[in-house]
Amino acid sequence: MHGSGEYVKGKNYTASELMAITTCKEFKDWEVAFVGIGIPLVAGILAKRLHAPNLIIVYESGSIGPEKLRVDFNVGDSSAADGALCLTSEWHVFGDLQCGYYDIGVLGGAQIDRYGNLNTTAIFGEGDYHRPKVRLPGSGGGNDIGSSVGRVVIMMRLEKHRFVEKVDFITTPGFLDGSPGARKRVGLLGGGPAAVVTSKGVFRFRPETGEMYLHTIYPGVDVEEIRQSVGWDLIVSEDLKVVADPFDTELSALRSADPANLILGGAESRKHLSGYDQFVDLTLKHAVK
Amino acid sequence: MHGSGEYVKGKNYTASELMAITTCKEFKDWEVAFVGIGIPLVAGILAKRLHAPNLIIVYESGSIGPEKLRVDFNVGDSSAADGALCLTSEWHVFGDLQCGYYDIGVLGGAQIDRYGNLNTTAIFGEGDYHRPKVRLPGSGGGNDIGSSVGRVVIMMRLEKHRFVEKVDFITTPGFLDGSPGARKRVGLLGGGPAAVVTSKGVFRFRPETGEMYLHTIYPGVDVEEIRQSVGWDLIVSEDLKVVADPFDTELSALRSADPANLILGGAESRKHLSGYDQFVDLTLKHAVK
Amino acid sequence: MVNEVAKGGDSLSSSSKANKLMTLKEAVSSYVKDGSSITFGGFIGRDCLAAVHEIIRQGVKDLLVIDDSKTDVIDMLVGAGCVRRWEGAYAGYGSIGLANNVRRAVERGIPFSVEMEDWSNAAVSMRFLAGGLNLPFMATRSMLGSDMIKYNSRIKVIDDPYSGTPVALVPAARPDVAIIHAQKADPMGNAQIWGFTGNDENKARAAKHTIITCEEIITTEQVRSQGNLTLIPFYCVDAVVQVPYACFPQSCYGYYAYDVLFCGDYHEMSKTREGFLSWLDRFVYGCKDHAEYCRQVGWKRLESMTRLERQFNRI
Amino acid sequence: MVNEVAKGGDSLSSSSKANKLMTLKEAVSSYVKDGSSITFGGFIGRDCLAAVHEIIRQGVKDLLVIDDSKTDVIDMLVGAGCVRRWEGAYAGYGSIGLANNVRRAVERGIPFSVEMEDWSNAAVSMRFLAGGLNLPFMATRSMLGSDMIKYNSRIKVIDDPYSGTPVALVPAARPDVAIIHAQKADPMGNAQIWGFTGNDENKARAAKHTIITCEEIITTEQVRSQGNLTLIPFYCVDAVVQVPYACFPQSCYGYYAYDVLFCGDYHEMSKTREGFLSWLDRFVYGCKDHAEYCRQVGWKRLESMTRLERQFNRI
Repeated sequence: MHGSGEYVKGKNYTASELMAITTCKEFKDWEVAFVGIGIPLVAGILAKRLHAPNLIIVYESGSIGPEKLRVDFNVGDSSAADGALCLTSEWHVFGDLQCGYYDIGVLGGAQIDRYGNLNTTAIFGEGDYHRPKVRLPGSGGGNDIGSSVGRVVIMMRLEKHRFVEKVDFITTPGFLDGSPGARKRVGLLGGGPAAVVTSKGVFRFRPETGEMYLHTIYPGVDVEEIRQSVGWDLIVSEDLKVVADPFDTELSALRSADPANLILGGAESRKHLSGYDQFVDLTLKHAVK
Repeated sequence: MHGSGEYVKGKNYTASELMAITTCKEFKDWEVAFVGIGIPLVAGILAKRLHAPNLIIVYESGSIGPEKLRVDFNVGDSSAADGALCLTSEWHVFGDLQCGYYDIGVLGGAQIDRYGNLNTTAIFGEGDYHRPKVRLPGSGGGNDIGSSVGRVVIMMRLEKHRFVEKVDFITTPGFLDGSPGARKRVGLLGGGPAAVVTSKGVFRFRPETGEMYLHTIYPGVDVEEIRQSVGWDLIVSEDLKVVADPFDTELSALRSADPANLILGGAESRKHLSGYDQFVDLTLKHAVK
Repeated sequence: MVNEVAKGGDSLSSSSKANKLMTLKEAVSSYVKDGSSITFGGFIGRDCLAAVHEIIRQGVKDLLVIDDSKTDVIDMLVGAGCVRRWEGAYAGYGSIGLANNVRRAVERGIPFSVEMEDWSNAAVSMRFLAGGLNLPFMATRSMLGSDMIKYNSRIKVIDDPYSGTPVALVPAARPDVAIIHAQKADPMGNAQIWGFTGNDENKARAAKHTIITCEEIITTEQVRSQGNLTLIPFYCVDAVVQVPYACFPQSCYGYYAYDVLFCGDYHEMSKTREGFLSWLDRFVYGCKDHAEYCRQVGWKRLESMTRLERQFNRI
Repeated sequence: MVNEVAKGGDSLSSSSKANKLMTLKEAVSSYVKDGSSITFGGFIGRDCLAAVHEIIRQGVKDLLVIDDSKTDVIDMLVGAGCVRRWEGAYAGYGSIGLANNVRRAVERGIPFSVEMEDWSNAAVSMRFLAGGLNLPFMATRSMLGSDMIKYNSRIKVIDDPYSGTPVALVPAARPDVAIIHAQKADPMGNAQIWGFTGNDENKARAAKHTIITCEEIITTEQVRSQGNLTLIPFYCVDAVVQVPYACFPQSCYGYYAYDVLFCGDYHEMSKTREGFLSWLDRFVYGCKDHAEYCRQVGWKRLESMTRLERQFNRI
């Protein structure tokens, strides 16, 4: 088994794997993609290996267009620079983002509301910003991507404590209060959220209201199950479709993009490795040259 | 004969040569010098070859610490980059200037007043800024150097139309109106003018009033002759000294720093060259490797 | 470029994204129009003179040139009647003298009067930095106390909201076109530059369209082998043109030295309007393209400048 | 650094200007004091962990860390009780998880409460760009509409005086110390960096004192042979220290890959305060210097990461 958690019932893939494969289809060939670390990046690598070989991936550390020979665990791994077209500074990459050179960004988050506003700063719980229940990492480049990139794809596991009526802290603005022109009014340049890829289906946004609606569901998932996992009265597409099962070629490409299963599998997978030698061997064996 | 114009009467050097050698003594070893093109640069190269081998010369084009193997005719000649410690951008170099990393700058000008304010933009004559008698090149980096460098050395031929009561246009501020704290009040960071090296002597500035005074004169020059060349009532040092004649070693180092005499000699010297082959040969012959 | 329309390919097909190669004639006629605002890479060294000649040949009018320090670029364009306005810091000939055509235009309106807006080099640098970041303005501590502020209302002196001390603001520069000469570029438009880099990284980003000219075309694989030297990434670039000796008589680091004598001859000729026009006839109108210009200059002369440069700098 | 006092040598003798080599212990004790503000180069990759260990060993207190994105650097310093305040964008472990020590400090005041001031990475980048230019502030189009503005009064939203549209201002960052790891540096302090460069060029310029650590010391002649790779010129630098494997378990482009398993083990250990303290005992307090840390990690393990990296990147 590859990926986090169990296989989806009766299937040969995990929910994380389906999320990665679904996200990968959001990238188009020749686009420039600003991708955060973790599953979003694996989705980007996968797109390059499947339908979008000329996808240009950009890292906030200052790497533009690496070949993606191996997976990264942080945006600052040396792997992020492998064979890059341009190795430059962080501030230049953010400037280029602000100029509108980047088409798509993929973000994760801990909380999201119906307008696609994201929280990656803190879960307040009984506390507040200064003494929260859970201190999260903060914006990183997430706010910047969400502010200025052409369109944003969000990846989050669908869980009720994540899909909330009101996020504790808007780290990365989506459509704010959903009022027409809300983003432009505060001075934001980018297009805002285009999709939320979850562990149970994909949400998109109504252009008029900036509100998220359920667009497609995964095989075997019930709409009611999704409604129960969302903290507001969810709009469901009248033309709701079911995502197809991934092809074996897609699954094997995905698994070789994260050969030690450390991204999709997380901490558990580390325990299955005998040591750094096996990690080195796996990386070299699956490196695309 | 080397240098512009005739030898100083009874001497084996021209006034330009003495200006260059006098200026060169303003540089100290290990200083970082932001030097304009023309005679100021020759003075910098000379300093490196004489008493200040570790002088770091910086060019606004983005070259820091070249070896100065050959002379430059523009700040953007490839020669400005020969063996540089750091080849970077123009904006970085100006940022470093603004940070205070540069000790000394050397500038020329078309007009100067008693407070060291410089004009390199336009001589108005009967006209004005928009339709001047003589349109000069403009600030270039001169204003920036004069605004932010540690101390400024100015090189100008001493002529009455240049040393004026009021410059037509303040391109590069000296001590402005000479009032205490005038530079700081407008927001300037650098130390302002330290010396004006002319074709007849050297002027320095009174710290209290920001006013230029005659500090030293060249051999054979009469103080009255200098007074006549200045458009205001000139203060003369009570302890006025005469600059010594340059040593032969200084003169020969100077002449080899500008082997075709194109900087010190100007347009006239070009006519003495048989062609580009001779220019290439002279450059290579005198290159310091 | 501003946020609405990404360049370097949004409207291009995939094959044009991979290959932006074209001729200089095509690149200039596609992007340099009457009334365009324009900037040039380099810093009186690595300026693309070949593009200037082509712009003159195509008879482009009413250009707004926004630049830091320029020599031949601005003097020739002004003399040929292509320029309506200059926003810049320096238009002159260094140790050779003043810019004769600029003088005639400003002082006497020959061939046309040219508006001059004066900035310092650091100010222009900040204008392009702002443009390249798509920010509306940058602060600078230059020009304070100078008469540039008196005659240029777009320099705004404000009190810094953090410390209360005065600082000048300058607006972003976002010209329609940037023409930047690199030593090497690949067909996608990744441009690698050696030697000082002026404001080129920001000019390329700030401009709505960027033309890269270069001495040599390299493969994208070669670009990848030293990505730290890519100053300008492909997505800022619309056209790639190979033009060897494009900067002559100026220098191109690692390729050829400055021909100060050639430049001096131009300067002598351009002292009179007639002299300048006959120079134009010989070296611009009389040459249908850059290769003919090279022939007119003489390949032996060009190669001498390469021989000289390579004694000092090799890439 | 601000204008009054130039660093990188004003108070130094000529011989110290030519040679700034010292040990890491000397460099840290000279420039990192209780209460200092500090930043680190790199971007969760090329961060100088060896300096972090030395700061912890020297028992420095009350640091103000100003940085973009950090992993081990901030988590270890916070856990060891060295930090009073964080002004930054990201403190976490990427795909591994959250920063356990940061969580304990912020959520429960263990070992001390740490003030958090949130910015985005672009905002921090602009703060260092302003600092490196000695400007009071920079504008940015990030953070608008977010709650960072609500909780951080130093982000000032103004109407751009040129267009009237809203834009955010952020103040310059000018920390007391920057510690930046380069692949190569000469004894004068010219630092050459390969791979992405983060905000290092600006951090080095903005800081009052800059310590360069490096994998290899090269001669100034070698620096001159490829000046385009000098990201940080000597005049920004106060100390040069050779520290091979200084970034382990993080990567150093061209030298060693990221050891995700080592970092994962740390993350597991640091889930409890006791686990973290025993990790500190073993790898920091138990090692008198970085060479002992390398021995503790195991040279074979370090060399494996070099072997892995060199399959992909060589300098």
